[in-house]
Amino acid sequence: MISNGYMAYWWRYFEGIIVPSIWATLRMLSLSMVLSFILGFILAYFLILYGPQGLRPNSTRYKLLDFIVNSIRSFPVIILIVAISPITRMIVGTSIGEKAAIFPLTLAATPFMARIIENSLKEVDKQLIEAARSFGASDFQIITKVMVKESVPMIVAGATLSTITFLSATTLAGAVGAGGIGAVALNYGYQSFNNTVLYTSVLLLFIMVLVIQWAGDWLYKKIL
Amino acid sequence: MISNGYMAYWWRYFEGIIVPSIWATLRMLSLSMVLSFILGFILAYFLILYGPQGLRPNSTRYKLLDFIVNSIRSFPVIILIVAISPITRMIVGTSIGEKAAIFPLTLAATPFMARIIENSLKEVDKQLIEAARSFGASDFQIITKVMVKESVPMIVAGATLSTITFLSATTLAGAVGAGGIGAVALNYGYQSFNNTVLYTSVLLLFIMVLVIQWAGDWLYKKIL
Amino acid sequence: GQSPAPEKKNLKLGCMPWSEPMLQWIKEGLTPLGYNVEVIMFDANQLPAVALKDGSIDGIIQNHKPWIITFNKENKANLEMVEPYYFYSFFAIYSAKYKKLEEIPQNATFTIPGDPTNLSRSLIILKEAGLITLKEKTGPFYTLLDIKDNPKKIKLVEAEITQTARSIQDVDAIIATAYFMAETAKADPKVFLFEDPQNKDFPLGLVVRHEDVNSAWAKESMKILRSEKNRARFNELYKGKYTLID
Amino acid sequence: MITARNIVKSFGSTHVLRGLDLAIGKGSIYGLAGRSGAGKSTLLRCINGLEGYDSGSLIVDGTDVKTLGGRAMMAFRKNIGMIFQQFSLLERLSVYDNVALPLKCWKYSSRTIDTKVRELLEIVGIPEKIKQRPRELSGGQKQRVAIARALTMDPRILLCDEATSALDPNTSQAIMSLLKEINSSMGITIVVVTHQMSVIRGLCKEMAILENGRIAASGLVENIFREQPRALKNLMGEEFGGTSPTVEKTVTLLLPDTVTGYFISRMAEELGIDVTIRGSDPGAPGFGVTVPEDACRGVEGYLSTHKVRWRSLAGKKQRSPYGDGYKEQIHAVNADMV
Amino acid sequence: MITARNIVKSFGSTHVLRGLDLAIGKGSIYGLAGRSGAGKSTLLRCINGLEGYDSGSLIVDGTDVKTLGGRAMMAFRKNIGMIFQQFSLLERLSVYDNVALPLKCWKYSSRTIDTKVRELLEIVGIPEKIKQRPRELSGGQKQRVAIARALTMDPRILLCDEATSALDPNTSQAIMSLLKEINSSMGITIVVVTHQMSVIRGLCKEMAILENGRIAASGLVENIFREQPRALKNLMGEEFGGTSPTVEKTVTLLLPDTVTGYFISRMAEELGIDVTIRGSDPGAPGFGVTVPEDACRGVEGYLSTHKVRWRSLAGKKQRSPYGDGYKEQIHAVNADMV
Ligand SMILES: Nc1ncnc2c1ncn2[C@@H]1O[C@H](COP(=O)(O)OP(=O)(O)OP(=O)(O)O)[C@@H](O)[C@H]1O
Ligand SMILES: Nc1ncnc2c1ncn2[C@@H]1O[C@H](COP(=O)(O)OP(=O)(O)OP(=O)(O)O)[C@@H](O)[C@H]1O
Ligand SMILES: [Mg+2]
Ligand SMILES: [Mg+2]
Repeated sequence: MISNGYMAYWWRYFEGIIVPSIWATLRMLSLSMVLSFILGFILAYFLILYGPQGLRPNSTRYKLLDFIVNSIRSFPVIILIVAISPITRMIVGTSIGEKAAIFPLTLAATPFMARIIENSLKEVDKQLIEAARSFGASDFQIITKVMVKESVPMIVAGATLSTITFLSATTLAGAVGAGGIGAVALNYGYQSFNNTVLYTSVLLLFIMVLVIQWAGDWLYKKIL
Repeated sequence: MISNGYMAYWWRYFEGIIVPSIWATLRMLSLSMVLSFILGFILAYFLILYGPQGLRPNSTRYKLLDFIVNSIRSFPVIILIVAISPITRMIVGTSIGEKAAIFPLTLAATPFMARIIENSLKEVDKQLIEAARSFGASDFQIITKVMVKESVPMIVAGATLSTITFLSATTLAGAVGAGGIGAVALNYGYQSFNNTVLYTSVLLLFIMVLVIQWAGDWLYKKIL
Repeated sequence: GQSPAPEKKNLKLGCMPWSEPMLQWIKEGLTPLGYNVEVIMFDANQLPAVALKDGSIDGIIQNHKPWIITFNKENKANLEMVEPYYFYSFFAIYSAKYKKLEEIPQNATFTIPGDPTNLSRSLIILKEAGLITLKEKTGPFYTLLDIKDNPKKIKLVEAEITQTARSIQDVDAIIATAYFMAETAKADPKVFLFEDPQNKDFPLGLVVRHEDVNSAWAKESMKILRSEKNRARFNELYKGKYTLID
Repeated sequence: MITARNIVKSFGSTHVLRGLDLAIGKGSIYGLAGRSGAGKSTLLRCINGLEGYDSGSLIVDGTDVKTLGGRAMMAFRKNIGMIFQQFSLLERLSVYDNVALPLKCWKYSSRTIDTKVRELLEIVGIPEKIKQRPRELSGGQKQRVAIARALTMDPRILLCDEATSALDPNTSQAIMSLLKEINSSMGITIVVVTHQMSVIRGLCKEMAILENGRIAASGLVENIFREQPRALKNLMGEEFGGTSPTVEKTVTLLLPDTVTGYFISRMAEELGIDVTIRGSDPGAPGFGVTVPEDACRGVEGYLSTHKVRWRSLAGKKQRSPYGDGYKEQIHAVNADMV
Repeated sequence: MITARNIVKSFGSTHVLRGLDLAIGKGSIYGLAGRSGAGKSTLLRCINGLEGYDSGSLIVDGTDVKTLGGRAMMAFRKNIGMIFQQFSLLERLSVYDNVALPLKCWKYSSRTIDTKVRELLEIVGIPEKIKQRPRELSGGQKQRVAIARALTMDPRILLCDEATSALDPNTSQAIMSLLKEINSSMGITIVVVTHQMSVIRGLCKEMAILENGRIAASGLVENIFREQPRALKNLMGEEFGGTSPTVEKTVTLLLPDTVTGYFISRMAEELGIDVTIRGSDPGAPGFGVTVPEDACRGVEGYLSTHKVRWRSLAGKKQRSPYGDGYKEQIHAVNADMV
């Protein structure tokens, strides 16, 4: 049986530390995911446009974009978060807190999203692209109205994957004082020898993963 | 001009710290990627077999597998690495060093790989599966000889993505003293305020990313 | 009453980036004596202590004494810091905006280290500085939950310890060690608002398992560290960011 | 070989099969025709268990398809080759590997596989495409790969869903000869779904016409085409809103070139007249046949009841190409029975 | 409208077009036939610039296709509808959205789109499938969606690659009528690639036959079918190793039901004889036509030169169904010119 005392103890942490961190996590994750999806989509758009099998192959531009994507991806997220703090400060005005975390998270997630979306778009049947060409669709329309439409389930599955991946990356954002449930699990839980907090946080992370995966699957099925 | 003194200073770190860490990274990454690819493939196999749109839908089994995948994915890699160290110790005999890092890295990468492969396999045209059924292929053959064959480029692209993602995750393996180029960048470079080491390591990471991406693209094109 | 452990010749010592040079000095000193020393670098967390407890490594220079005591209690371990202790790190409240503690305004923001031991210590500093009051400690460390009164409604942001110093321009004040102040904020670590009165209560040094406390290599290591040469090296390297214990 | 009783199958609110009965004997080549969307492909897919059905019973090769599962189903399907309407080739595999796939699944030796695949590709006439990927093939070439693949396992039953729709007449004939040959030499049962009556008539002995989810007509091909049941008429030509033609007298019928001799012979038979095709330039368009003047009304009636779309040229006197002076003509178009 | 001069096109070592010349006039319905893999689809794809060609010149609708790019190419293609052999429908879109896609790309108002799409789906006969996804359609239904999509933009040129191959004769005829109608009412140029001679003969005025990467025969459909150039024969029937028939005398020909009246009229014309189809049961299989006894040799020769596969029943005396006593019969099979 769980004693009243234990419940009170748990509740104290839950209310004081964990609940705020849930909101912090959700804010960071949703904002950085939305931003990186948009930016990643734009990058993927040009990667697909200029790619070697693309709609309007352009080796120079493709290589440049590819270079940018690879460069950012080669920064481990933790290094990205701490190392770019001068740039973060320039852009969002502070090097500390949630706002300061969203920038590097977005930056780290953008090329990931770009690759996920690019990989999905690459799979679209060439014949459909030709069909769209045959009635005079522009490259923009081919990508948005044909390729994206056809690969929406893959993109949804990919975005789900990214979101879950970066949910765990928000833990690292604890380094710049952004809080978040992962940082709580690490600092208040694991490092403080507080298993109650550790397990509660991990459980909450698990619930978030479930919800994200469930939402993604639901969307996938709906679109399929 | 770079002075001789600087070159010697640089060389000292390069030879003593960075070069060994490159090997450490390559060993950790390759082993954990190979293992997680195999395990992820097995998981994906059963996810596809039992999934709701699968070859032999089985809701109970699918939910169990899905639960396992989601649970592991909900652990931030950094927490996974440190929190499972007792299990790591039981399994690989030590809780520190490269060997101890490979286990949690593999564990973290396996569900990621599983999802990537599952997502790719899900995209295979249902008509091809039917065609295979029509000549009496077994479920195993349908997955390995039809679905995998058809989605090999996607799987290659996905594995490339995973490898790059987990290259950056090996940085976190520094937590168990596993070394690796990311940890060097973080510890000897960033945390030790040694920009020489930081930039050199990040450059090396970038080169590794390039090589992985290039190898992945090459394979992709070859298979396409 | 235990007999000392059989003499070991192969040693593995764990460190953090900042403590690595000290272990290199030990290695340098022990090698001629026929020891085979391997230095392993970790990120900040309790794993090196766990590894030490489990016997995967033989010594660390990473955690201060109070933490080791907590660790022992939480993990039924018997780690000990080899005496005499070696140095302590200088904690203080720093600010880029204010010259005196009294100038700290209402609703000020402080960046403090987020790892439990340094967070706990930071809270005590704030208490000692008269900015907050604390309740009874409930766990091994003080946490934000233990703040009783916060008259100035100071907002505390927990960050990774190197980031605290980096954020000095963005907040009203920070709590950091002299080491990070000098290295990351490129500021004079001697210009502070308030010095941690407990600085000396957080000594650091070589931590080993209980049975090794009296081993030849542990004794020898401390001798090496405390040699004139290495003390000089220490002061030269850390430039007052860490303070040697005499 | 295949006995279907009262098969019912719906996709949601689309009722595709509504109590279909069918019996296809062992060793026969059986034609299945029906309007687009009639359920032909669905029926074929039910036969080899790719699609379940809602009720009824389907006995194929002595076993009830519904009772099969796992290994038994695989062994069952091994004996049933299927050529899919949309080919269903693996894009990432070469032509060789596509054809070899069934053999590989059944673990034949690579020697056997090699011999068999090369032989089949030779037979379907694309040996030079052996290393190509499907996307480098023309439509008809893909179809031939699909045909080859369906034949690899020497099936006891072969289900062909529009197997020659993408082939030119010559190649189509070659494939038909091939099917006939394997039918007679190996006694395999072949079910042919097609829209080309020439295929049914050139290949099948028996046939059935699907309509509204049931078999609307079935029997020997020759009987069906002789008796011309409603179902055949529905399939072949559209309903024509019978305004009766007003023609004074007819002598020459200008028929479209595509009309079959059979149609003319049916008409001659039914009206008890001789229809003559003259040995002189029949003029464009179509070709002319001459019927006795007194049979004029009969022809008129025959054309309208047989849903031959025609228009009267009444009033437009025209010189008959056959030298019998000016005659009025019935201009029959679309009397295309083939 | 379309003028191709010396077009050369290879895929690697596969030489598909080897100096092809073609001229298709404005407003015509032009048939393109040729063996499977002859390059018909490739030619169509060159016409609307989906495929480049290696050399030669291709002037379509007054512009050189090769000079076009970007916006100009888009505007050019807007005026060229294409029905793809493999349909190329978007799997994730409903039938409605598939058909609406071109209109959406050209930013028509949603009112216009709605009206147009519903009208077209009505015309091709699948208004009830409007919300379905392509994978829920039968082969022929998919093809009709593709047809509807190609017609949305009211193109000036329509390229049809096997546009009715998956349709039953009735629906096929309806589509053909539709094409004829839009051709005559709006004057659009239609290029029809098909393997069904009935489609070419029912629809086109002119045609060309592709062989070995060139146009082997072209001209008016009726002329081609009258003159029967080698290319047509190559396309239609296989070479037959001409052992000459030994028949004593012939009176009645038993022809397969599928033979066209046109074939008989050609024969009658060429031999200068009357061929009579009698008004009594012609008996199975096939149907009987009577030719004068003295024309017997001529008929025999005609059948063999026209590659009609036949076998002699010489020696097997048989009662003629037409009551003229016992006669020997030529049993001609596969005289299938349709
Ligand atoms: N998966 C599905 N979901 C919903 N409806 C379907 C599905 N498959 C087929 N149908 C519908 O069932 C009917 C029969 O389809 P089927 O493919 O059997 O026709 P078919 O006779 O082969 O036609 P065709 O000659 O055009 O190929 C069609 O109306 C089609 O729309
Ligand atoms: N992308 C390609 N790569 C290589 N070869 C190709 C490619 N596309 C077509 N071919 C080849 O070019 C030739 C002509 O193909 P095409 O599709 O034009 O034939 P077709 O006349 O349309 O035949 P069908 O009637 O069978 O559709 C074929 O031999 C085909 O294998
Ligand atoms: Mg069908
Ligand atoms: Mg083609």
